[in-house]
Amino acid sequence: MVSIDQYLVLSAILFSIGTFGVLTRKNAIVIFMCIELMLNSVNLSFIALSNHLGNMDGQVFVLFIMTVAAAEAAVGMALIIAFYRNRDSIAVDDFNLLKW
Amino acid sequence: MENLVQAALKTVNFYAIMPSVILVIFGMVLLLIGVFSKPGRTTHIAWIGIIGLICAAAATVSAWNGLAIKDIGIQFGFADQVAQDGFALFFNIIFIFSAALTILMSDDYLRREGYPINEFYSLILFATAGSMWMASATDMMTIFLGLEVLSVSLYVLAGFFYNDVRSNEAGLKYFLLGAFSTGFLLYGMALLYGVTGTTNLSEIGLILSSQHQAMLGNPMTIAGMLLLSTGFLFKIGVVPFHMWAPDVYQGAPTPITAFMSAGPKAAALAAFMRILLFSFAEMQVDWSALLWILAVLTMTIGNFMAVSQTNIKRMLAYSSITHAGYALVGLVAANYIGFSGILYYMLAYTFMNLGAFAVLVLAGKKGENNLTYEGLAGFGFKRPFLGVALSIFILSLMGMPPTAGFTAKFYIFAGAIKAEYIWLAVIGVLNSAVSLYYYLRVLVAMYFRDPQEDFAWVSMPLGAMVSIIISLVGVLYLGLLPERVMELARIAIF
Amino acid sequence: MEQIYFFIIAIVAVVSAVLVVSCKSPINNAVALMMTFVCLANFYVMLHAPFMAAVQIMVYAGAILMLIVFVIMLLNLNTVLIQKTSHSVVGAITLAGLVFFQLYYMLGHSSTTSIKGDISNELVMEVGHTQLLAKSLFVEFLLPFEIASILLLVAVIGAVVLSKRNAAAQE
Amino acid sequence: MYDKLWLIPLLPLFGAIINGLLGKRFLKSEKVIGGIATGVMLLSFLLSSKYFFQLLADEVKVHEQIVASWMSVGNLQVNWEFLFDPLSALMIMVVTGVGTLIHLYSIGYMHGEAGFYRFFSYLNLFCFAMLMLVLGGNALVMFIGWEGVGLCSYLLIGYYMEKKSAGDAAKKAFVVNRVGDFGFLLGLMTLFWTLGSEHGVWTTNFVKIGENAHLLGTGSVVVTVITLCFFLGATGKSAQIPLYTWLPDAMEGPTPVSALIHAATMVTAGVYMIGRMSGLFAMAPTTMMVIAIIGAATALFAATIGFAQNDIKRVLAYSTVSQLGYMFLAMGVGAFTGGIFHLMTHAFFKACLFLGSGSVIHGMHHAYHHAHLHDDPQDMRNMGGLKSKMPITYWTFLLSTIAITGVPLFSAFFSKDEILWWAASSTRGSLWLWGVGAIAAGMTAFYMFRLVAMTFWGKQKTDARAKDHIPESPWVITLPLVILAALAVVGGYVGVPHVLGNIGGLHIPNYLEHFLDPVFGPAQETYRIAIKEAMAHSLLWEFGLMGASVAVGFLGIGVAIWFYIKSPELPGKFTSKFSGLHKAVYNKWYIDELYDFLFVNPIKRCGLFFWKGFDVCIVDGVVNGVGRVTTLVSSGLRYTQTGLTQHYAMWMVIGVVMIVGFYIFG
Repeated sequence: MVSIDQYLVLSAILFSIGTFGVLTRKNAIVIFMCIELMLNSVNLSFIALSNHLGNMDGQVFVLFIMTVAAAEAAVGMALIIAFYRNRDSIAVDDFNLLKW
Repeated sequence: MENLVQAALKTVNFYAIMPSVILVIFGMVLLLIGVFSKPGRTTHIAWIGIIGLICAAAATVSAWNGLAIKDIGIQFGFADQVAQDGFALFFNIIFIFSAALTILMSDDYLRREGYPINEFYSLILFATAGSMWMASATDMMTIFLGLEVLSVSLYVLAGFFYNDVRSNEAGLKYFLLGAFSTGFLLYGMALLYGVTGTTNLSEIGLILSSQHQAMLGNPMTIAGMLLLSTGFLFKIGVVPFHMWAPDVYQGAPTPITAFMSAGPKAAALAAFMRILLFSFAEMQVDWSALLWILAVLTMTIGNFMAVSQTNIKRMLAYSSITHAGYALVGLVAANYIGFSGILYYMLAYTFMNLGAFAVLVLAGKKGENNLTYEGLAGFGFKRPFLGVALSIFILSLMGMPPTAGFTAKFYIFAGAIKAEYIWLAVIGVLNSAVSLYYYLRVLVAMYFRDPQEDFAWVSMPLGAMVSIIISLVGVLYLGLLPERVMELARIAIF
Repeated sequence: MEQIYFFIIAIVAVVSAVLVVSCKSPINNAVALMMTFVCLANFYVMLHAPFMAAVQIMVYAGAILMLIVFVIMLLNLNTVLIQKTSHSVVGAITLAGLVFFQLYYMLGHSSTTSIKGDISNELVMEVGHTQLLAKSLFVEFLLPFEIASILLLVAVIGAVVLSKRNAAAQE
Repeated sequence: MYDKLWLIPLLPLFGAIINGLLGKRFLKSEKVIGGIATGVMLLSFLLSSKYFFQLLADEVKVHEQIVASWMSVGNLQVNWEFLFDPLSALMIMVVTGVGTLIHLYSIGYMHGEAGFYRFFSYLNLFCFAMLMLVLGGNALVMFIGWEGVGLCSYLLIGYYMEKKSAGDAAKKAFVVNRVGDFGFLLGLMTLFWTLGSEHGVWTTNFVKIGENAHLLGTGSVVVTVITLCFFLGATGKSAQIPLYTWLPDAMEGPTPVSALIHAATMVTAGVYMIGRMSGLFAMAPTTMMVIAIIGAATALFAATIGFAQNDIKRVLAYSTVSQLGYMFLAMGVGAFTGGIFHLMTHAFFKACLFLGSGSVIHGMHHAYHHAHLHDDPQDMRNMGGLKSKMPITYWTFLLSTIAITGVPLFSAFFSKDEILWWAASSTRGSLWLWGVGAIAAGMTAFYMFRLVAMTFWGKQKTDARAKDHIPESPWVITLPLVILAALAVVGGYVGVPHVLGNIGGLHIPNYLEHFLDPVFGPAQETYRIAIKEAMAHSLLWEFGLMGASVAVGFLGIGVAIWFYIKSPELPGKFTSKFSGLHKAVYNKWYIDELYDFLFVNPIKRCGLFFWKGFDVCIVDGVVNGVGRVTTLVSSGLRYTQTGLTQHYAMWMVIGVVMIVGFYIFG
């Protein structure tokens, strides 16, 4: 029997890795992927907790998180493409017109 | 399966979310009308959107009266997912005003900038509906989805000028950072779910209060609360989660900047307040201490950063960060004056900030590169009415009596003083003195510099004028006779 | 047995997650991310949530990731964008490490609520996961479900608007 | 009985709105615009007079009038309310009276200016704000006026917007005022909080504050802090050390503005405010002492700077600072009536002086314009001998100058004497304060007569091409001058001190003291602020001090006449009449040189030193320095906003880590 703590720690590991990726990668799409990784780690937590606590709320929450992730992906990709058209780049270092 | 449908239908209570339902319907109707309209013709769509907002306002008022007649403070719907109470309804009014003023000032602007696209108005209506769900939700899930409807609309709206690199950049930055903060928000929600086994705010509050020792000191509870707060503080634009705000505000289309700094900010505050009050009332000492520091940081850093700006839009972005700090003071005070003060403050801020932006929308040339202090030189003489209006809004932002800004600040700081946070109030007042440095520059530019431009491009379209006049009336009414609205704000606090 | 399986999958998940953040080419990142998703789907099955596992594969791996891969292909990023190394790797490692350490510490010093719901694994076996989930979703969380539909509508509108091209210029 | 009180401030507001909105497009004519603006002020003045005389006859002296409820926060109810008592009655008489005259004057003075309608709109708006300040029944309504006058002053100083110096001066005035306002708000908040949380009285109402002030405890720390904060507010508005620098710069505004705002009304708001809360201030002896010392120091200090000025308006500006110092000295030693008395007489003679200088500038400007010269019309070194050119201006100016120097039987003699008498003999005063005040009085006499001498007496030093084209000003300018000069002469008789009133069995009572007694009496009685026993009935002391200060004043006049009139002319006379006595003449010349070397130059240098050294370097330096540091910090912080998404994300994570870490481990 795998204990709840193991799932939660695994989730924490994945969350930290995702955070690390957001902080270091320069490609906007990859950053978005890292964010997806973070959301997935949350999903894992939710489902593990839901199973542990014996109620369904956590799993319903995960369904919604997935919906949101899909919606964000659609809008995010559209934004990335629009930016790419104008700047020929999706490196976050090139988001540098607005500063100071 | 029959049972499931019946059980589901039993929970349905559209009356509890009527204003948002109206807005969603109108949003879809606008899309349909857009299909049958000639491209580039959007004026009638904007006005239909206004009609939708008026209907939503009517629904809000009638709901308010309904509550008053039945003499109940709160009414739940959808299996305790949403509550209809004074708090939600008061915020609904704030959202409706900010959306209406935004739509009114946008129509001519969008045509000038070359993006007369009808989806713009639908998105604003959807964003407003999302704000309403956030303010009335009593469940983390509904809050989260309301927040996402709002955020996703705003990502699009911020990047709405798809041919403009700055707008792209603003949208993309907001999107990436917003999604990132959502990660933290969700992690916090997961932890809270783990601690309490539920996502309902009142039930969380119940569990956290009935099991004091075991649950309140639990690191998981505290971490959950803090991570959850992080997500909201990001949306509110509190230091150190504020850094997206200036960039996004500067790059986004101007009416959207105005919209973002009023409505969505109020929505995030509303949801945050409800969570703190419903779920974490027992931990008030903890979050008050945290917010004390953050409020001071936000006021001060926002102010200092605003001093050295040259672009007025960006200056107003920092100023909006500062104002979020003032609003937080009410949250720190954590008494009913402070809370109702926040409601009042957000309403006042909606009028003064959107009013100022409405004038700037008219003053900008295509591309808006002239929205600097020099660009406004002599504006007050060339366009006397707009000059006076902008001056009044700026004075109100400064906190000069007898404008809305003064009464609102007074209210908030009175709350802090009442709660014996005297130093916080002093820092707040000191900060509003510092804010003079940059607000004054607008007035100096408008009235004490020789006109460099003829401002020939400044037209006075009906919609923008209506929005400026509504804002003026709002600012002066709230400044001179705030009594009635304050009373409403007071009733609105649970 | 279950423990061993868990560890194997967990290691695969972590390794592929590390690959997501470390591979140079966006396509490889995407493939690694796909791997992580699949591992998570495995866990969902282990946690008696088979429907979630299915949705995980369909929505994440099938829809979202495909979208991302399409965009990568469309922009031809594999060749266009050379990954620069970040100057703040050390800082990022420290921060991410701190995040993990805090979460770990927090998890180690706290406990979940003792109030247990009535949905046991046996019940899930007996009635079926999907039905239980549907009951919860459509009775308790009907409103969020409706809101989710609006959210998707907004996303569609957004994507349509943003991918318009030079509509203004054509006028 | 006083139910139309709200009309008094609202009439000018009405005028401001009409002129502001319709002035440019519809009214156009200067006569109509000026007529409307002056008319509303006149109506306001008439109404004030009616109520003033009603109050004189009234048994009840303090009337509170609630117009509407404003806001209620918790247990605090703030109303739109007015307080009509002898103090505010006197103040509205001064504000509307002097205000009406200056409006009338401005019609002539501003003739032909581009923003004529704008000027009158601002001026009316200012009067509205000032009347709100004066009539406000609670601290928040007063604060509206307080901020409003600051704002209008800002707009009016910067009126000549094409001049960069005007804009800078306006900004400086506003910023410095806001520093003061901060003090005001801080004091109000502390008072509000202390009274509320510790004594259960949540109020901002002046009457209630007065009634409950004793709860705070005489001389307690909190009272001292509160009153010091309020005093900081007063120093900002009333241009006292260290916040006075904005006032001389404010002379960039048109002259009627200087007369109305920067001499007669707004700058006295600080004095008024202390008077309004005399009950509170009386409880804080430390603060009172600080006020007295700052007042005396400012009086002396500003007078010194007055020596070195050559701009006619700047001399008057420093003189105003100095006279305000007197008023604060009076407040500090508990001579509240004396302070308000001097406020009133000062409003008359200083307004007259400013308007007179305006008339001179107007004439000089006209002459230069006629001769197509671009000399500075405000530089006194180019004047002289204007006596014959502008007789009315000259005589009114001279009378006011005599009044300000404290020549017996003129108005400032009575008011200044009362202040100095209290400074020496009050239980809160000391002979030192008297000494400083008396020296300042002598200096005042000196620089004022220097001003008159350089401007009106002696030879005309104006450029030859312009000197014959200096006209006397039209009646709209001279009429206010005459009225004000008359008031400057006789205005003092409402407050004749007892000791003089009883001479020769005349029994002229001190009307003013009697009138203001309901306002100041209680505080003075409760806290035993009175004349020291030892001096109370000593005619010797009273006449002695009076004589000494008058003597110092005459000395100042004498020295000024000696230096600026007598000696430069002596040589000429000598050479023409007694050609054989060249040597003596030359000797005389040397003596003058010696005098110059020994006295005039040191005094001038002293003035220059204080002006350039202290004023410009230190005080301005601090004000600007604060600004510069703010900007520096700002531009430093600005670079944290790098524009890089990941830096922002990093800050977010740092924030999260710190917050969570603090709570979990802390």
